[in-house]
Parts: sequence; C-alpha cells; structure tokens
Amino acid sequence: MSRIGVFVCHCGMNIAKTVRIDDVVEFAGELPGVVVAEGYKFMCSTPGQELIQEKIKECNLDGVIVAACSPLMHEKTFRKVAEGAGLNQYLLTIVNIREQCSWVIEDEDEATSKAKALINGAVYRTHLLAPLESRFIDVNPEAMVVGGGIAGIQAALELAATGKKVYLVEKSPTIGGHMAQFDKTFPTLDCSACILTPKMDAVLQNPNIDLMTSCEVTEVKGFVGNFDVTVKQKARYVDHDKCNGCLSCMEKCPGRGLSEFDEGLDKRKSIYIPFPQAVPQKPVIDRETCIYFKKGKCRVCEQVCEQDAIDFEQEDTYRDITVGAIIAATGYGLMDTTPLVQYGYGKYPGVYNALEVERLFNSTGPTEGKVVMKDGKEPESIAILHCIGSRDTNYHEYCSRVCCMYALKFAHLFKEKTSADVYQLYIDMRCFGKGYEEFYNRLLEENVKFVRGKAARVTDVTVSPDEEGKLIVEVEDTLSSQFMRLPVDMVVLSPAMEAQADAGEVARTFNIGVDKDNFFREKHPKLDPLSTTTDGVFLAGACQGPKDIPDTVAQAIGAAAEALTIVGKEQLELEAATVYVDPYVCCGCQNCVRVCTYSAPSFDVEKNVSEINEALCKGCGLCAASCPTGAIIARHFTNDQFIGEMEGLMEF
Amino acid sequence: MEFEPKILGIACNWCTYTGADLAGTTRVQYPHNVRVARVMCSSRVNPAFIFRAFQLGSDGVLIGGCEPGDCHYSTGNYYARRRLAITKKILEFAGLEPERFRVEWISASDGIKFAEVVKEFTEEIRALGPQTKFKVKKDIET
Amino acid sequence: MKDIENRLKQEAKRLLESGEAEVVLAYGRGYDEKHPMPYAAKAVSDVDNIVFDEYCTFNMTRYLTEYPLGTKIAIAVKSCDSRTLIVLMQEEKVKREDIVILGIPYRDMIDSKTGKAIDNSTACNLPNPVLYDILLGDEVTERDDGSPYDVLKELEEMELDVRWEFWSKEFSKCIRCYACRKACPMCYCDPCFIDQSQPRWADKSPSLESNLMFHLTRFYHLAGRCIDCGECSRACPVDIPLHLFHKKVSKECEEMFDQVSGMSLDDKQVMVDFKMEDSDEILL
Amino acid sequence: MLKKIGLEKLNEFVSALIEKGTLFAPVKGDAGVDFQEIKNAGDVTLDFYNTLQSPKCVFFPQTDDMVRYRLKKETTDIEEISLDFEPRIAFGIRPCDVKSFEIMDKLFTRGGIVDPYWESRRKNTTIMGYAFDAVDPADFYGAFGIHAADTTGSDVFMVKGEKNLLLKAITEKGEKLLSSVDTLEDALEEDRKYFEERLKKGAELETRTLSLEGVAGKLRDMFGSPYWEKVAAPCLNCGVCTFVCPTCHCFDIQDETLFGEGTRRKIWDSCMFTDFTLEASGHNPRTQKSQRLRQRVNHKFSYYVTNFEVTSCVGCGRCTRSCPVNIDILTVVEEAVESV
Amino acid sequence: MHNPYRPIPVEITKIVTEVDTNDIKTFRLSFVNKEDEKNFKYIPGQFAELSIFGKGESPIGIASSPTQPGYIEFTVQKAGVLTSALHDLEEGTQIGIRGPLGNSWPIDYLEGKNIVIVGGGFAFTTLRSLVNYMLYEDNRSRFGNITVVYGARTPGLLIYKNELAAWEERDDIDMYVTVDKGDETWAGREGFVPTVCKEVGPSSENAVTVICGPPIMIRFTLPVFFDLGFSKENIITSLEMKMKCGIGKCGRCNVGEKYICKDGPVFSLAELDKLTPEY
Repeated sequence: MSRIGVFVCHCGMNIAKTVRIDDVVEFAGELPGVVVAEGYKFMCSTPGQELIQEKIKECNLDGVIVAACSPLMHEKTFRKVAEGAGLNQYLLTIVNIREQCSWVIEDEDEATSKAKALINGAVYRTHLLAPLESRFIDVNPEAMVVGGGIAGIQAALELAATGKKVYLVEKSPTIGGHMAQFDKTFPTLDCSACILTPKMDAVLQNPNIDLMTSCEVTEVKGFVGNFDVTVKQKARYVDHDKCNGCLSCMEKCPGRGLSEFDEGLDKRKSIYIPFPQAVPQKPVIDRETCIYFKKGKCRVCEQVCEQDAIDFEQEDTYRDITVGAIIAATGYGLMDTTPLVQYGYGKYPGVYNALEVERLFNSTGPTEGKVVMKDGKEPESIAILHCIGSRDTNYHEYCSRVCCMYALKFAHLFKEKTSADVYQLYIDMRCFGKGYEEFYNRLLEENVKFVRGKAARVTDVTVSPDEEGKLIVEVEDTLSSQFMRLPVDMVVLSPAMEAQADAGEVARTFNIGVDKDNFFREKHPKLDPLSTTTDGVFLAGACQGPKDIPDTVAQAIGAAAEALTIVGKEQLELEAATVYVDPYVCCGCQNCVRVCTYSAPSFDVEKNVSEINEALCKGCGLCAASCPTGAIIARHFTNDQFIGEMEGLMEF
Repeated sequence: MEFEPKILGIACNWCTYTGADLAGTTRVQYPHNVRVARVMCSSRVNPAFIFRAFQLGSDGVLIGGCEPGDCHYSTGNYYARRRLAITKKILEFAGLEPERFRVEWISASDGIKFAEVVKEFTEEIRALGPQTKFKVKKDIET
Repeated sequence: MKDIENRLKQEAKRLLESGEAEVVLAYGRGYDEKHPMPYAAKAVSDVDNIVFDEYCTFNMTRYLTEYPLGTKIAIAVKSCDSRTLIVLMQEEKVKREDIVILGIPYRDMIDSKTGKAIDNSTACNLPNPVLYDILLGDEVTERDDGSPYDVLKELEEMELDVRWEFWSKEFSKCIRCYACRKACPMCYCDPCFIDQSQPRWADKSPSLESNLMFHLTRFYHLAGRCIDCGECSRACPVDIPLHLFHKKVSKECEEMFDQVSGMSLDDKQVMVDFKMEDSDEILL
Repeated sequence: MLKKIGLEKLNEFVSALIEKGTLFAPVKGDAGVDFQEIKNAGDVTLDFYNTLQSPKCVFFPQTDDMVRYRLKKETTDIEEISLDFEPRIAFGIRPCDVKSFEIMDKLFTRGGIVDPYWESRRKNTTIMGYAFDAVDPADFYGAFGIHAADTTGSDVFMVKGEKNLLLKAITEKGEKLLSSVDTLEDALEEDRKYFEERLKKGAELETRTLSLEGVAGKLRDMFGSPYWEKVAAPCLNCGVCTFVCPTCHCFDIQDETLFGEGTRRKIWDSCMFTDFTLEASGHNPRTQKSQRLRQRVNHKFSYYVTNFEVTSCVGCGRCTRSCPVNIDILTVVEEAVESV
Repeated sequence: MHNPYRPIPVEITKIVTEVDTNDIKTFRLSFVNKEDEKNFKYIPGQFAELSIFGKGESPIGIASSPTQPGYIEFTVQKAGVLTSALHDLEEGTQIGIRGPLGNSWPIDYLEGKNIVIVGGGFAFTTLRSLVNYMLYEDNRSRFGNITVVYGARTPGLLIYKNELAAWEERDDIDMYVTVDKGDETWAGREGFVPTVCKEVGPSSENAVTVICGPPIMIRFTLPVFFDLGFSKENIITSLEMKMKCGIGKCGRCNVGEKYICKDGPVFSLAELDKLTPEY
C-alpha cells in the first residue's frame, strides 16, 4: 500500500495533553508512502469520521492509519469508516497513542517520541497489508442436543419453542437422567418427579423434537453451521414403531436384571421400561439378562405382544444427521466409592451412596419410600459423610458443589421419615445458592448434629458395648479437636460428581477439550462458559463441571440461546483473518495439524501439503508460528507484516 | 546522552494488550521504552521474530500472554511457554544476556502488573546497556 | 567390521530378492578407501557395491524423505541414525511398516575429513541402534563413556561475553553453503525458511548477523528433534561446531520437558506438544 | 628476474607488500587455510597444501557491493561503489588457481558485455603464484595440463626452499612489483638452480587424470541419460562444491535493505540450490537434484567448452575434498563418459 | 568504465491499467537524461531489467517500438516483489532501467515475408512492439501481409484495447481478436486462439509466424501451424526464464550452451530443438 493516510486523534486533551499532535502529524507526513497526515480533536466523532472518509476519497488512499485510542475500543468503528469510503476494512491500522502513550507517560518528549515510533511501525505494517474479504457459509437450521437429562431436556424444549427442529439423543432407554432418580429437590423440597415429568412429556409431545433414545453419537464431522453427525441406534429388540406401550410383555417376562434406575437396589424385568414415568413408555430388551438371548428359549414377550413388536433379530442401525449446532449435555457420573476402602462401601451393607439414598426416599423406589435398611430395619442413627472423593487431592481436588445441599436435604428427610439421630460430617458447609443458607439454618434447628471434620474411617470393629452391632465412624471434630467414634446404623457417603467415564472419548468425537478432571472445557471460564473451542458445540449442565439443578437449567437455556445464534441465521460470517497454506512452501511436516485446537488444518497425503478448513480457523496464528517454512500465512498477521512492523517500531 | 533502551513488546490481544489498556485507563505511569506490537495470541510469536527483533536493534524483548489456562484459544500459551523457553535458552547459549528476553503472563485485569513489568524490565535493560551483539551493523552510518 | 559388511550385503541381497525392499540404503565405494559414499542399492546386482568401514559415517536416514511415502526401504542405521528414524516416524514422514531397519551395532566411526574418532563429543554415540528389525552383529556391550552433554561443559562455564565471542567468531565463518541443513536428516523442508523472499528472514549475503539468524532459527527448528548424529558439523566446510549448539538445545529440552528425542515411537515432538503442568520457571 | 628473501624475513616482505596494495594471502584458520585480506603480516602462512576456498574472492568476492541507497519519501539517494579499486596483490596462488582466473576471464570479460567488477580488480592485481611439491588424492589438475609448479598466468612465481623464498618475475607487472620491494635480495646461481629443479619436479608430479577428448560432446549427448539420477543419488544438494570451486561463478543480485537503507549486491549463488532456477510463477525447470548435478557438471565440462573452448575446471580437488558425501567430480565425468 | 549493472534513471510518465483485474499495467517511462535515451537503442523483442532500489530488479519485455520515440513502455503483471512494488508506484516516480538486453525478433529474417503474429493474454507485449514497428510508415513496405491473432480469456483481459481497435481500422493488417468467453459487452469473436488460427489458416508460403502466449496455448497452436506447412525455422517464439544479471554472467538462465538472457529470449522452434530440454 503506497498511499497511506495517517489520522491523529487529540481525543480532546486525553492524547493532546502529553503527545504533541502537530509534531506527530508532521513526522507522519514525512514517512514514505504517507500522502496525507492530519490531526483532529475527536476522530471517532462524526466529523472526524467524515474527515477520514473525505481524505480516503480525495487522496485515493489505499491504507489508513488512525492514531487514537486502543484498537479494542474503536477498531470496529474505524473499520466501518474505511468500508464506508470504499476502502477494504482490513487496510486500516489503529495506533494506540492514548492507552499506550498519553495516559501512561507524563513527559511530553517521551510520549511524543513513543507515539512516533508506534506510528512508524504502523506505516511499515500498512505498506504490507492486504485486503481481506468476509466469507459466509449457509447454516443448517436444525440442532442436536446430546444427553436427555434435565439439561438436555431443557435445552431441547427451548430450541423447539423457537420453532427449530431438535434431535435429542439419549443413550439410555429413557430421558430424565439423574434428576428422575431424585426424590425431593433442595432447597425448596419440591418433588423431583413433579417438576420433571411434565417436561419429559413435553419433549415427547413436541413435534419439533425428534427424540432418539438408546442412541449414541459415533462421529461428528464438518463444522459450525454444518455438522455431519452419525448416530447409532442401539438395538432395542422391540420395534418402537409397532409397540403401543401396553407393557404386557413386561408383566409376563420371566427374566430379571438389576434396576439401573434404582441403583441396583432392586430388580427389573429383562424387557423393561426403566421406571414407571419413563419416556418413551416403550420397553427394550436387556440382552444380558434376557433368557432367550442367554439360553435360546423363552420368547414369552413375543407371544404376548399383540403388536408383533418384538424383534430378536434387530441390529444396531446408523443414521446420518446434519445440524447447525450441537449442545453437549451428557451429564455426570457418580464416583465409585468402592476403592475408598476406609469407608467400607460395598463391604458393610449399612454404607450407602447418595443416589441409593435418593431411591430409598422415593415412593417408586425399592422400599416404596420407606427408609429401611437392607435388613428391613429402620436406622436409629445415621451419619452423612461429606466430600467423599472431592476436595481431596488424592482423588478430585474440586468441590463437588451439590453435596452439602443434598446432605442437608437427606438430613431433613431422615428426620421427617425416621426418628434417627442424624450426623453431618462436613469440612465446610457450602451453601451459596439462593435460599441455600436459609435451608442450612433451618436444618440447624432440626436437631441434626453437625460435626466439622472429615470422616477418617468407617469400621465394624467395636471397642465398647454401645458400639455393638453398629458401624463406627471415626472423625476428628476440628472445632473441638476431639477425636470421635460415632456408632451409627447407616452411613451415607456423598461421592464426588465425576465426568462421565467416557467423557474423553465423547470429547474427541465432538472435537472439544476436556479439563484436567475430564469435564468438558468451556471456551472461556468467565466470558464464554457455554461455548467450546469448537464453534457451534455448546455445553449445558454437569458435563462441564459439578452443578445443581438450577444452574444446570439456567445453563441449558443459555446453551439453547447460544445454539440459536447459529441455527437462527441463514448464513454465518466466518473469521476473515484466518490462515491459509501456500502449497509451494509447505514441507508436509504436519506441525499445524498437531497443534491446532480447532482441527482446522488437515493433511493431504497425496499432495504432501496441509490444507486449512477456514470455517474452523479462529485466526490465533499458533500454526503459523509452528510452521518451519512459513507456508502458513496468517492473514492480517503475516510474517511479513509482523517483521515489517517490528522494523518500523525499532527504527527510531 | 544517557542510554534509553528500545524495547519491543509483543502482547496478546486478549489479555496482555487489554491489561495494558487497563493500565492506561487507570493512568498508571510506566516508562516509555516498550513499544508494543499486538498479536492475537502469544502462540503466534515465532521464535525467529525474537531473533529478528534483536537484529533490528531491540535492547530487550518483552512478550505478554494470558495466564496459563486463560488463553482465549484455550492452549496457545502452553505452546508459547515451551517455545519461548527454548528461545531464551538459545539466546543465552549464543551469548546474549538472557535477561534481555522476558515472557510474562499478564491478565486483562492486571494493568498494574503490566506497568510493573515494564518498569522493572526497562530498568534491567538500562542497567545492561545497549544490545550490540545481535544488532545488524549498517553499511551507512547516519 | 568385515562381518558387518558381509551381513549387510547378505541381508540387502535377501531383501531385494524377496521384494521386501525396493531400495537398500547403505554405503558404497568412493574415490578412495578413506572416502566411502552413501549408496542406494536398487537391484541385487548392486549389492556387491555395498561396503562398510569406519568411514561410513553417513546418516542414511537423510535420504528417506526423498522417496515417495509407501516405498519399501531397507536402511542401514547406526545408533543415532536409528533415533532419526524414530523421529521421522513420529512426524509421519516415513511409516514403520515400510522400513526394514538393519541395525549396525558398531560405533568406532572415524570422520574421514579430520581423521578423528566420532565419540560422544561429536555425536550421541549410543553403542547400539535404538530400533531395528535385524541387528547385523552382536550388541555392543562394553564402554560407557559418559554423557553426550559432557562436551558442553566448557562452553556452559564460559562467561556470557566469552561465549558470544566464541559463537560470533564461529558464525562469522559461515559461507551459507547450507551443507549443514542439507546433511541433516531432520531438515527435510523444501524450501527452507531462509530461502523465502516474503519475508526475507535474513540477508542472503553472509554476515555475522544474517548467519546468526539462519543458524539460531535452525537450532530452534531442530529443538526436540535433533538426535545428535553430528552430520551438520561433519558436513560444514568451515568447521563450525554446530552440533554443540544442537546438543545444548537437546539438553535443555531434556531438562525442561523430560524427553529425549528419538528414543520412543510413542513420544510427541516437544515443540508441538505441551503439558499444562509445564513450569513457568522454564521461562526464567 | 629472480629474487629471494630469507624465510625469517617473510613478515618484513609481506609488510612491504601491504604497502604496495591490498594484499590477499593464505591465512591459517580453524578449518584450514584460506585467502584473506591481510592487515597483519604475521597472519600470512606459506605452510599449506591447498586452501579450503579458492582465491576467486580476490576478484569476485562472495558479497560484492554495487550500489548503496537510501530510500527517501519521494526519491532515493544513490551512492555507487567506485570501480577504481586499489592495486591488489594475490599472494601464494596455486598454479591451478592461477589458471582458473584465465578461465573466468573468458566469461566475465569476453563475449560482449564486460563485468567491470571482475575486470577492474583483475587489471589491478599482481598475481604471485606459488609452487607445490606434493599431490592430494583428490587432485586432478594434471588432466588440464597444469602442474604443481606451472608459472603460466602468474606475474610473479614463488618457490619456497629450506631457508629462502625464491621469487621470479614472470611478467612486466611482476617485475615492477619485485623491483619496488627493497627487502628482496638478488638470487644466486644455486637459487636459480633450485628454482629450476623445483619447476621440473613440479611438472613431474602426477595427479589423477582424465582424457578430455570428446568429453564435451559426450556429456551433451547423454543429457537425458538415467546415469544422472544414479550419480546424484548421494548428493545432498548443498552448495559447498560450488562455493569452494575456483571457476564457479553463478551469482544472485539482491537488494538488502534495513530501515530504508541498503545495498544492491552481487552474492554468490549455487546451481545446486533448489531455488536457483525457481521462477516467480512457481515454475522451476530444475526440480530434481540429478538435474542440478548434471547442470554443474555439464556447465563445466561441456557448455563452457562449447562457448569458450576451455573446460571450466582446473582439477584443484576442492569440491571433492569438501563434499560431505565424497562425490568426486572426476569420477562423475569419467563414469559419465564411459556410460555413453 | 561502462557498468552494465548500473540502472539508468527513468521517470514514469504514464500508467495505464490494462485489464479489469487490475493486475496488469503499462508503464510509460521517459529517460531522465537525454543522453541515455540516445544510447538506449533497442529492437522489438528485446527486454530490459526494471529496477527499484530496495525491491530489486525484474526482466520485462519492451512493449513499445523504437519507432515511437521519446519513451519506452513496459506492460507488467503483478507477481513478485518488484512487480508488486512497481504497481504501487505513481506517475512522476523515478525508477531505474538496465538494457536493452537479449536478442530480438529477427527483423532482417522477417523482412520481405508475410508475418503471422499469434499472441495470448498478457504475453502480447513484445509482439505489440513488433506490430507497431512493422506498421510504422517507413517500415510497412519492408514486410508482406501482416496477420494478427490475439486472444485472451475474457474481454476484460485483453490488453492494449485502444490500439487493437485502431489496428482493426487499418487495411494493411488483418486482425483477429478473440476471447475464450465473451460477456454482454462483447460483440467480437469467441473461441480459443488455436481454433481461430485454424479458421484463419494463413498460408505458409513465404511466411513466418511469431508466437507468444501461455504454454498451453502454444502447445495447441503449434500443431495448427505445422499442419499449415510452417517449418520449425519459421515459427519463432520468446522464452521466459529466471534471469538476474541479464548479460549472460550470473548463470541462472543457462540452458545448455545458451543463456536465455543473452542468446535469447527469441528462438525459432528449430533453435529450441537444439537446446537441452530445460526451460
């Protein structure tokens, strides 16, 4: 670019008070290629903008430098100004002589000379700039939500409400997730099923939602606006198109398996719906426990089914779906506490984990809502142990966030349903949510015994007669520095919420990152908590980290809104300052492919060169710096432009 | 005339450059010697840029990126950390004072840190004196 | 040594005959006894031309990237050469299944230009190849003569300015014939960054500064990839001890990232990899 | 005219030479002996067999500045490098290298346009040839009718005895130089005898050789032969051979600019480099290393012969000795010719 | 001493953007010193090195004819460092020029013969020089019939549009201007150059054809002329090669015994056959 205009802003006195504008303008005017240099009081004002536009036209400028405030402030403004005058917006360079000069340097000479150096750098750079064009791609208007827990349900409902078609993919035979297992929800204690079931039903009824249970995403290709997703429909051995949900098969089925829904505390049939309110109300056959599959004989279900819906020959099928955006709402897993042998889970029947307890309270659960132990007795004393595997550098350093609150909820329910003594063994009570502290205070008055200390051990080795037949919880009360042995009948562990066991694999499928705990990584922890590094893939709920229901729901709604910013548009504007590969220079080392977070580069083995999918590129330039030959050209931040800028910055 | 260091600063757009802006808006004063060029991410910095900067006569080079874990592009600064670390070792083994090259993680909210780093670095470079080892000797002296 | 030569010929013949290899990269005769040459045997009749002696210092992996991917190649490798193979495989420039590795367990090599033995001060000098399919002799078991980084001690202990004097004198000698990069099995870039015109990273005319730009950048490009075969220094007509700089960079990589290049096929190049727990102290 | 000087007084003599003009002479460095411009007489050595690089740098330096410029806003200030070079003395040049100057003259000063940089330096230079008495296995200068004590082309020819350096003026220019240096003594009869003996001995030394008969034509005929691929297989495509060669003359012209100031210079280039023939369009007529090796060999042994009736090689053996993979140009030509 | 590496100062007096893609411009240069103009004697087909300090040099064919005194013209496509820089310059700027260099169209050989000029796209520049040279009133009678077949991909890519129109008006030259694909403004011929050559079918009797164009065009045009009976001696073209010094020293454009810059760039097909196939 050889016809450059330099426009120096006074910013009232903000710049002019320490930077001698006239000096700077005169200096700029003398630089090679600069055909006009002008100062003005407020370049960003309408007259200032008009001045620039006039000069662009009058002097036929092919490059514009605005020396003013930070580019983060007004780069967009001045790009529009340039564009308005018919100059490509990328032929503009902002020089920051306010935040970088006048506001941080008192001495006039120093501020002025630094301003000159910065402008000189910009002139070198502007000589080497090239116009860039924005590009657009068509967007597929449909969306996919992966995971049918409360997060997925909520996100799907939100999107469907805007009229968008949504695929809701759930790997188990029903939607509802963990929330369906809960009895009450804190802190309001409303019944979980009462608030969840209507939503599940709404999903089923919504014509915009294509509900895909017993399904898993196996491959995601493409990019924002146009993801090509392959979904595996696992064989159910029941043709759901024919099945009318009469469930007579279930009644007659002689097979038995452990109920996943009841956390293995109860049994279910081999042809089953996971729980009475399951959606859809159509059964599946559990191949592992089905007598026909095991022994080759039975087929009772087939005989009773009037719809001819039973199909033992059914196989997994695959479906290709194109969507514009994806919401990952794959939820969490509860930590297996068996390895923490000191707590005796799996060893002592009296030790329960939190989800099992949820089922105990629930009227549809194994005990029909009665709090009785495996031996059928009501516990007389109960210890609820917090932070099992969380806030523990041996397992998970993070706080699992929900345990304090559900522990309080359990305590309340125990008190309500039994006459047992209830102990809370906690490290800190974390009751940060709306109404949470109040709930804690309420529990303080419900005669629950709070012991500040982390349980060290659960044992059945007794040392005194009153401990006989009890489980002993050893704990140091850190408030009184007293070592305690609490004899109880029931121990409730609050295991950490973990990333799903297959989170790493799922993350790879969706090409998103995971954090050190294997939870999906958000794009920015503060400012972009629902996006991922892959454009068009968003996060909702506990797959991103431990979360309670209110947060999950809020996030799901947010994720739906994020997805809508994509599927709500016909076209997407792609980043213009992306990278591209000069195939003549590429040496085929594939460094770019290895470093890119966004999988934008790929390698063409035939041609022995890398290629960039510019729809995926974010323009960070990591690959450009990794390229030994300089084949990767980072538009607007080319090696040439940067080296030029350095030369200009260092000249005077 | 007293030696005034000429220092090249390279700041990532999202954290350090924003942090420097914050130093400005809060009017924290710091030395004029660092001339900042903006890149989108510290991972854009090719070590050859650093060598080149010293050839161009920079007395020091300061690179600012997001705190590890805060990279706008999620992992850029982790790569940058490795590369810039090895760059520094190369400079040092070649015989250039390693103090002339500095990498700092400066978050967008850390205007004060930006100013402090610039202050400290400028003084360090001032004490080291002009960088003549890598600087290209020109044919015509003006 | 004659045994190695015979076994090399024997294996080369077998591989070419059976079609397991289309090419055998080994060593051949040069213009006199002290000057053997790299040799590519492509037919059984070529096998007679194969030699092996203490002057066969060439790292034959240098030639691998000249063949199209998928060519079945048998290659004679010594210790560091085998590490090159590993790096090239990590970088997917060659595929493990395409290469038959003929390991040479021999290390008393002599630089024909200087007449000096190649030892751990000029190369990695592991006694045996790290990776091979066929070992042409018994593993070398004797001798452990210290770390390949021992030779750096003197330079490391120099005052900064003295070290600068040392290197500036060395780099001033460079005539930019690019023998170093061309002899380097890792420098397969074509074109090299230094040949670019936009930007021109360094002047084409040799000078301390432009030479410095070339070499330092090249050292960086080799960081975590150099396997210390010493070919760069042996190729250099003006005897710049480039391998010392490479050794230093390798040493730093090893210390900072806990990885030695070319020792395991499972490793990733340290410069295109990271660990979140890399310490910020490496920047100090 | 035959003069002599005691070896112990060599420094004195060299100092006197420095007075007479810019002196290029062999200096011992880490990697071997090479020609340098001499500032201190003590740097000069006569204890060497061959230099690493050829003395072509005396007339054709690796970097030859032509114009300095300063870019201004509207104009460019230009300062041309003067072609009036100081008188030069090239000291201790091997006979085969002396021959190379004559070969290069043909290209640079004949056939129409004269290269003034070569020509001016050449005119202003007094060449002091130097006799050798041993042969390296890589040498083959005998093939070109040159011998180790060949005085052809030298202005002064030097023979080192046990105690003395004997200097004979071959040309008028040489005579003028020798007679202007008063540290020299007149040689005695025994010196004269020794000098002649050494010339004779030099002529008797045998190097590897090659018949040049028909080589140019044969090489030209076998342009398309697969031989080139075979022979180029070990080649690394570095430029050592061309840079050390006394008759390689390919160069590039580059503007090297920094901060708006720069120099237009001729810089040695090499036909062995990939980008040598790369065109702006991306087209490259020589992409294979076999093509480039063939170009180097053919240029010297065929094209040059066609154009200038002389082989552009003097058999100094430098390329062979410097080649990292021991490619020997003599063998390459021999086998090429045999393969026809 | 004459220094052939020294650029002669010239001033850009006129810039014409030739094509709608804006990447081909014609630069009219005037010598700063009258002396230089007198010494710069060229023949159509020769080239010169254009020089901008800081950017380097680039060999460009001379597009004007010596019969047009007072200036020389170069039509330059934006490609490398120098040509891009040149495209950024404005009228009034001073640059350098070295030349004239190379051989030329063989004017003596062409004399008295019928001339068929075949050009494609941007490669028409030195052909234009030749046409203008032959059309010059003092010269016209020295040559027989002049036929010009000139084509470009699109109407917007034809260069020298005004001149082409002026030539069309004349009756001492047969013009066949064609485009591969026309547009709404294009009323002229459509079709590829080789096809048009076939249609025109010039007699090989006492005729020479001079061809310049993209390799693909040349590849398909040559058989047409062979079929028409043109011998290899009578098909003449101009080579492009990476040139640097322009005076046969630097070795870059060396093809066999020849230096394209010194012994070329103009060769007949018969001469090309003798070159080693390396261009």
